[in-house]
Amino acid sequence: MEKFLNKDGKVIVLNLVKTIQENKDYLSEVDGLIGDGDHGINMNKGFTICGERLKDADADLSESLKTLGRVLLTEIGGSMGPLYGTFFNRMARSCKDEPEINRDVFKKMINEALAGVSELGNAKRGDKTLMDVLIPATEAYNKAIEENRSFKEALLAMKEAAREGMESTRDMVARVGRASRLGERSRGVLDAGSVSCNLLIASLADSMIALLAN
Amino acid sequence: MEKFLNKDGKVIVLNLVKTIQENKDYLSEVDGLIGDGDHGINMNKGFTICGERLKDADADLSESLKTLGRVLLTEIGGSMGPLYGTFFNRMARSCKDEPEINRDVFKKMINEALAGVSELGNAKRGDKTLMDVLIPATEAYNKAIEENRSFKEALLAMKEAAREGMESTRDMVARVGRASRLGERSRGVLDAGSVSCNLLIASLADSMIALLAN
Amino acid sequence: MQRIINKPDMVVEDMLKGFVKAHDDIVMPTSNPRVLKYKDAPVKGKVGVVTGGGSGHKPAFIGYIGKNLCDAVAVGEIFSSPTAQAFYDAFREADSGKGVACLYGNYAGDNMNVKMAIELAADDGIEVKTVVANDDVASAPKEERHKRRGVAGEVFMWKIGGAKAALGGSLDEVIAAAQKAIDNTRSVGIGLTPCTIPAVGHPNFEIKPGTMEVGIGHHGEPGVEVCEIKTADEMAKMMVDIVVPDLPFVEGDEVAVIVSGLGATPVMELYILYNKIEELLAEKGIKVYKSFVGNYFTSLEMMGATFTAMKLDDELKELLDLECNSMGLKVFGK
Amino acid sequence: MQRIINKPDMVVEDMLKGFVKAHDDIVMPTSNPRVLKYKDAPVKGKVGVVTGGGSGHKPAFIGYIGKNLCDAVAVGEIFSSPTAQAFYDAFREADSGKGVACLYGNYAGDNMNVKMAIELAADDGIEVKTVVANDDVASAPKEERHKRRGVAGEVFMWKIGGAKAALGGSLDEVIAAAQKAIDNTRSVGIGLTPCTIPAVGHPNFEIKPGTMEVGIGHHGEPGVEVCEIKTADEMAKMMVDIVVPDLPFVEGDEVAVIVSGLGATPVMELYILYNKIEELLAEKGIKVYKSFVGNYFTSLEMMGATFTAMKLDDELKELLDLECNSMGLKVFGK
Ligand SMILES: Nc1ncnc2c1ncn2[C@@H]1O[C@H](COP(=O)(O)OP(=O)(O)O)[C@@H](O)[C@H]1O
Ligand SMILES: Nc1ncnc2c1ncn2[C@@H]1O[C@H](COP(=O)(O)OP(=O)(O)O)[C@@H](O)[C@H]1O
Ligand SMILES: [Mg+2]
Ligand SMILES: [Mg+2]
Ligand SMILES: [Mg+2]
Ligand SMILES: [Mg+2]
Repeated sequence: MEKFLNKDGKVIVLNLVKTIQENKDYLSEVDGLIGDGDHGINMNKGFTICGERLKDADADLSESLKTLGRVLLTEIGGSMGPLYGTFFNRMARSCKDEPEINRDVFKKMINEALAGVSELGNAKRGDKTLMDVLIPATEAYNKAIEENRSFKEALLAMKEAAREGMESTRDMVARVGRASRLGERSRGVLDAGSVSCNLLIASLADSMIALLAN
Repeated sequence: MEKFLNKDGKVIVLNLVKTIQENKDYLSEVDGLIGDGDHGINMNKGFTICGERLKDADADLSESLKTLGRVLLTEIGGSMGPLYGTFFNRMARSCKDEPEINRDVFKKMINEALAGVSELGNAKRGDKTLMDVLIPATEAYNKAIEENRSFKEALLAMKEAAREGMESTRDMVARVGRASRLGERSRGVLDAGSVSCNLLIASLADSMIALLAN
Repeated sequence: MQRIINKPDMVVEDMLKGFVKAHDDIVMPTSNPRVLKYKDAPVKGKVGVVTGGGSGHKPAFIGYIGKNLCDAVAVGEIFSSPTAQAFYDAFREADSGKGVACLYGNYAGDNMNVKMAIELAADDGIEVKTVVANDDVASAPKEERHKRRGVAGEVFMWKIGGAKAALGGSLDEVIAAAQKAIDNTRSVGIGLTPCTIPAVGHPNFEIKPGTMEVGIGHHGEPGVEVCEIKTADEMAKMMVDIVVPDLPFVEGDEVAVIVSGLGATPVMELYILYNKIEELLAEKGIKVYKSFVGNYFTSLEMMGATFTAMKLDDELKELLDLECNSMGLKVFGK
Repeated sequence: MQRIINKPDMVVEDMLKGFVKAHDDIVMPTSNPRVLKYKDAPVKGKVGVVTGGGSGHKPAFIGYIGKNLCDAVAVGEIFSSPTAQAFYDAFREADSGKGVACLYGNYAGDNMNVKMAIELAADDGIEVKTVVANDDVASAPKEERHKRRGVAGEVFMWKIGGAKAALGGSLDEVIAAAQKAIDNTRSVGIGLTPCTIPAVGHPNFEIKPGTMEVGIGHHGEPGVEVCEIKTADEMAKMMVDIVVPDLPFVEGDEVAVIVSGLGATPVMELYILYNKIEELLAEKGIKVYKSFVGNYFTSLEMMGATFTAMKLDDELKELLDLECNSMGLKVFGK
């Protein structure tokens, strides 16, 4: 069965950090169209601090995710801190006692994470938020596992669904957050949170696929 | 000798009121170019109240001038109230005990009035204020009397000098009041106070000449 | 941007440094740079009173730290909720063992961060209870009051909660008093110009010159109506007509009133507005017991004003009249 | 104009009505609609303290009526001196037989109207002495200090004069204390945006976006320099470099400081400015004994700030610390 070791998983989080850092300006730019243009700044701040903290640390995947979640809760206010903070904390908790990460462990991780974010943020599909990425991505992963496809295939399905989910926000009218002020005028551009969420999901999938190949 | 009766002089003040009322908008317009555009409003407020008060009053020239002076002091703040208030108060005081107004009495009136304004406002010729009307007008009147010209001729000389004085402010750079902020940019337009002062001097001269003809 | 700032990302840090220097007779920094506390906090034997919120609303929130008011405040970025950590640290700074009343405004970010902070505090054995201000009438219909935002009425919530705590109230009593305050409070705002977050550099939303937005929120959240700009008297009438029927305030009521500027409106104009508001209330038989006119809860350099009314009873009057001393609110005892 | 007004000509009337309603615990109207007085004035046995000036500077001038501050204030049109009559009536309302200290700012119109009012009062046997504030360093060179305008330093003049009168000082003692206050006080302002007088309807003067005017007056009077807009820290340095050498303030001095907004600058930014000012003063060995950061003397909706410093001795400290209660300034006694 496909799997990798929890203790080898720090790289997954380091890649998340790199992804956000590389897309900082792009995220702010997207947020600037119908939000206040700070999404890249907010995300970069927390992820960079996490990167610093992990750099020389001896941490497994669970500890690395926990560090990320904690930093986000400590360093980013607004909604992003608690939402992404909860996302990564829940992921960390779901694999804490697992020496190996396989497709069932990750299923628990992503579903627990989605549940935490959903409970906290209360946003629905179609509200034009990161939930429009997170929900379909998780569903696609679950469906692939149900169909007994491989871990890698399930991750690829999750990644593809995230991308589609992000694209789907373009046609939505925001019902939550700052952009909801614009009503119809919020249609036609991507939601910033769904862009960052898609990047994070894609990075998670790519990193894990690379670890599986080792 | 040319003269008219103090007790017939109320009309002189009523004409001053009319003059300011008719030129209210023009005065504000001139003030708007390099000042704050309220000179007509300020002047009209005081003069109109004075007009109301004099309408049914049995007042001679001295009492009418005193009413005007008092109202300006009571109703107009800023610099205009005390300056024009003093101007008319001093005129009133200088003819209080004179049953008849002749060229010597008026000489005392205009010179006392100028002295009061000058002492209070401390503006010099060339500062681009109403003093650029008041000083040459008074000097022209004095000179005509010295040359032993008639009351009427002296009033006409005063009126002409006032007009020239007003015109002379066009080329000046303001050194006093709001317009001094503009420095060189205050050149090229008339000073609002000198416009009102010229109107008042001309009205005084015309009214007295008319009384002399009766 | 015609503003007095250094690095746009650092406005909150720079402001906090200046604030602590200017008010060292009232406030103290803590180990968390995003938490300020009352210099005597935790006050022995007293329930701790905590609030927090995004920056840019001065005097809110740190301006209400002080004697008989708030004990600790969590500070967010401009218009953005403080972190869960900051709320948690504020709880710790305020708690003397009697528990903490967290009195804050109903915004998504604040709700989430307070919720997470309470979990953290529970692990430490600190009891935290909350009152969530929702005085902004225009932000949701009456049936959905729980969705309404908190605006300038929060000042009354802090004043009343702070006074109850100062008089020795238990945590439940403090919560009850603050909840009563906010339940009896209604607000509405009118926006005349937008504002610019320094790190963003351009206005966050638009209000066209010649128009005004009735019911606008403190961060430019949409109101109930955009219309041509009206006279002060007409604005007063619109505000009174939104606020009074909602509670409703009725003949014979006594109220406390806040007319707060949004930041850049000359205070002179707030008195012009208050003049008519008081008159309209008097016409309805509603008596103003105490009024606060000035900049009590602002939005950077937005122009406009908010009107807040709180219906009083004897308890609320006594708590309102208690002496307090903070940067934003000073009341001399009777 | 995005403003809260009714008839532009009536803003002062409307504002006064609202002000009297909101502060009836402190002020009272008088028979002259352009004069407000402290509710207990004339205070028996106390020298009367009077000021006055154009409107649009809130809290100045009426916001400084109150306990241990001013007893009566003459109110002018926007940015225009009150009438001589109003000053005269203010003298009468303030005088308890001990004489009146008229503490006002150095402007042509005010000088003239006060002068005429003193003549009127002399006829009634009311003794009036004056202190003319001239704290604005940028308005004239040091050799011509008598030409300088009065700006936010007037607040210290009123605080000190009001306290001296409250403590039973004679007219000469009150005048001496207020004169000492202003002689030890220096101010400078930086303007970032102009303002619009409602009755005029367009800005009175220009400050180009991206530039700032150093040394600007409270009515847009020209400053000493127009330059590109600087960081808050650089503004602080420019202000300190203008104010400190003028008195001069020297190592070992203790000072009271006012950092006042001009009306529309967010108060947050005043703390950013104060943070650096305090640091620069500390570097020079000058200690801030007490600071006042906020909107203390404004110019309608102008953006910008003023910095004021007063050098203290024991007498000034004692007078500064005395309790006072007004809309614009509340100090709790020690
Ligand atoms: N309740 C919520 N649930 C899920 N996502 C949310 C929620 N509220 C906001 N978001 C996401 O947050 C993003 C904005 O993040 P960011 O720009 O960092 O914060 P802010 O809006 O405070 O400036 C939005 O694009 C949206 O995807
Ligand atoms: N010290 C002074 N002496 C003589 N005239 C003066 C003086 N100061 C101002 N003025 C006159 O006042 C006029 C402006 O009057 P007005 O517009 O009514 O007042 P304000 O400048 O306060 O708006 C100027 O045009 C000038 O002629
Ligand atoms: Mg933001
Ligand atoms: Mg954003
Ligand atoms: Mg004027
Ligand atoms: Mg004018």
